[in-house]
Amino acid sequence: MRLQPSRRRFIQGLMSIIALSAIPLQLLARSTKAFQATALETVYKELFGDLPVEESADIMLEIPDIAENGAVVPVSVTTRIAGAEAIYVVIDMNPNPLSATFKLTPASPADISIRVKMGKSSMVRALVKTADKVYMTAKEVKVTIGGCGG
Amino acid sequence: MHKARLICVVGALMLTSACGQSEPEPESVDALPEATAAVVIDQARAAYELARQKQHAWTLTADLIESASIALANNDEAQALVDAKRALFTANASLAQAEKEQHAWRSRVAQ
Amino acid sequence: MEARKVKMRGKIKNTVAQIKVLMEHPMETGTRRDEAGDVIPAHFIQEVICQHNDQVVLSVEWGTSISKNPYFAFKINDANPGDVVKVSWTDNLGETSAGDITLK
Amino acid sequence: MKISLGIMLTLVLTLGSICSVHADPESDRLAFVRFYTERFPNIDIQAHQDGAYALDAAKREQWLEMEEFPPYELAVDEGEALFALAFKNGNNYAGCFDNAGVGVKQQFPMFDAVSNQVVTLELAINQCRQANQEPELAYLSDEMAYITAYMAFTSRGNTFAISVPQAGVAAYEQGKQFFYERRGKLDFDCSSCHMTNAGNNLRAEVLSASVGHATHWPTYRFKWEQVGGLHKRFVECNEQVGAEGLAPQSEAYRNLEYFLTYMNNGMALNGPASRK
Repeated sequence: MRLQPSRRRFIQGLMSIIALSAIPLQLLARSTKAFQATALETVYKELFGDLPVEESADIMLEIPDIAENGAVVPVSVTTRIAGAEAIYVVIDMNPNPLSATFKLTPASPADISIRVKMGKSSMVRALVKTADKVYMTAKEVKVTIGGCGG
Repeated sequence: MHKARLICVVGALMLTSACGQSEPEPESVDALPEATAAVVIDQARAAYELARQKQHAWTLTADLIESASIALANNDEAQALVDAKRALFTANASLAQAEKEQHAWRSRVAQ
Repeated sequence: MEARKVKMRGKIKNTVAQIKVLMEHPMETGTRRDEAGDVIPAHFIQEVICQHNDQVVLSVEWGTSISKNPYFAFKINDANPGDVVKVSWTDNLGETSAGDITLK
Repeated sequence: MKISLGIMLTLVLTLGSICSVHADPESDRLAFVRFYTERFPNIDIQAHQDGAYALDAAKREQWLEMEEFPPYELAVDEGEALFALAFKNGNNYAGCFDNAGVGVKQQFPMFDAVSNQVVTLELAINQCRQANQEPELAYLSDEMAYITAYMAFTSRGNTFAISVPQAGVAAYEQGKQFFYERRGKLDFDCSSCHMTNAGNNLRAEVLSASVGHATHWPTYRFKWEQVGGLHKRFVECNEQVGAEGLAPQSEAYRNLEYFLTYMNNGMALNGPASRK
C-alpha cells in the first residue's frame, strides 16, 4: 500500500533531476559568496560589483512593522521598474544578510512572496536589479522576543 | 492598537515573577541546623514526591534537588545543603499550596 | 527515500496565474544545537526553479534564513487553463524534489 | 387518572434528573461565556476560537496570511494516509468511529460510562488500536498528531455539544477544579492568565480567552515546529507558571479537557490551527 506513493515520488524525483539537468547553466550559478557574506557591503559587492544602489519608491516591500513571530515573517516584493532582472531580499541583522534572490524572466511578473526567519529587529531590504542599475527600498521590522517561552 | 501593544502593569508584574530568577528565601526551613545535606535532600525528595502525587509539584523543586545532589556528589557539602534547604522549602510551599487550593479554587469560578 | 512533498495551488486571473507553493523541508540554518548540544548541520533549499509548460520562468536562490517548510508565491504571465506549472528544488545536500499543477 | 398521575410523576422525575445532571455544567458555561462577552463586548464569542488572534488586529493579519498555506497542511495529508492504512487484521480506524471517523472530532471528549472515564480522541484512537491488536501510539508522537489533525480537518465547522451525564459530573468537576487551582512557583491558575488578564499583554504576547481554547486542536505551533495536541499545551502552560506538567492523557488532563470543551459548547470546531 505504502510502496506505491513512494515509488511515484521516486520517479517524480528522478524526473525533476532530469528536468533540472536540462536547465541552462548560467541560471544555476549560485551566488554562494553573496549568501555567505556576513556584512551588507560584502553582499552588495558580490551581487552588484561597483554598481551604485539607489533608493526607489517603485519597489513595494510588504512586511509587518512588528513581526508576530520571528521564525516566520511574511515578505512580499513587487516592482514596476521596467527591465527588472532580479529581486533580492536582504535582512541586515541576520548572520548572513542575503536571504533570497529571484531571477526574473519576461514570463514572470515581478511579484513574489516568501516567509523568512529573523533573529532580531532589523532593516529589511528589497533590491531590484536592471541591466545597469540597482534600486532599493527598506523597512525597519521589529521582532518581539517571545515572552517567557511564550 | 498602540495601546494594546503597551505592556500592562499586570503583564509586567507577571513577567517579572515569571522570568526572574528570584527564589523563595529558605528561612523557615524545617531541617535541624545539624542536618546533613544528604538528610535534607531526602526530606525534600519525600515532600516533592508527595506534592507530585497531589499534582502540585514545582519545577523549581526538582531543579534544586538535582543541583543539591550534584553538589553532594562533588563533595560540596555546603552548596548541597544550601540547595537542599531551598528544595525542601519549595517542596513544602508546594504542599501548602495544594492544601490551600483544595478550597480556594471555588472563589474563582466565573459566576 | 521518499521525496519531500511540494504542495501547490494556482489560480488564473486575467491571464496572470498566482501560484502558491508549500515545500516540506527542515531548513536548518546550521547554527542550532540539538538537545545533546551538538550543532545540527545546515540543511536548506538552495535553488528553486519554476517552469511554465517546461519553460523556466523564474529561478530562485535561497540562503538559510527562509522559514521551515518554505512558503513561496509568484506569478506567471500568459497563463491558460490546462497549462502545467512545475516547481523543483535542490538543497545543499543535493536532495531534490518537485511538484506540479495543471491550471484550471 | 392513575395513568396520568404516573406520567406526571415520570415527567417530574425526568425533569428533576435533567436539572440535577445538567444544571451545574450548563450554568457554569453560561457564566463563563458571560464573563467573556462582558470583558470583550465587541467580540463575538465564536471569534475566540482564534485565540489571541481574535484580540489583536495586527497579529491576526499576519496569521491570516499564514493560513493561506498553513503549516499544518502537510500534517493533514500525512494523517489522511495514516488513517486509511489497514491494521494487520485488515480492519482500520474507520471501523472504530461513527461515520467511519469522518467529521466526528467534535464528539470528543466524551464520558464513557462503561470505563467510567473521559475518553478523548487520542484515547479513542489508542483504544481502537488496542482492539485491533496494534501497539498504542505515544501521545506526543507525530503519528498521533497527524491522525488527529486529519480527523479535526474533516470535522471543521461542526459544533461542540459535549454532554455531562450524571456519571461524568465528578470528572467534569475535577476538570473545573484543575482549571481554577493555582499551581507552580508563580501561584497561577488557568484563569489568572486567560480570564483575569485575557486580552492583556504579557510582554509581546496577547493572552487569549479560555472560551475557544479547546476548539482548534491539534495545533501547529511555530515554537514546537510541529503539530501537537492540547495536552502538550497543558504541559507547557503548567511549566510556564513553574508547575510540573502531568503526563499527556493522564486522567487529570482528560478531565480538564472535558471541562474546557464543555465551556466551548455551541462553538464550531476549527482545528487543526496554527499558533505562534
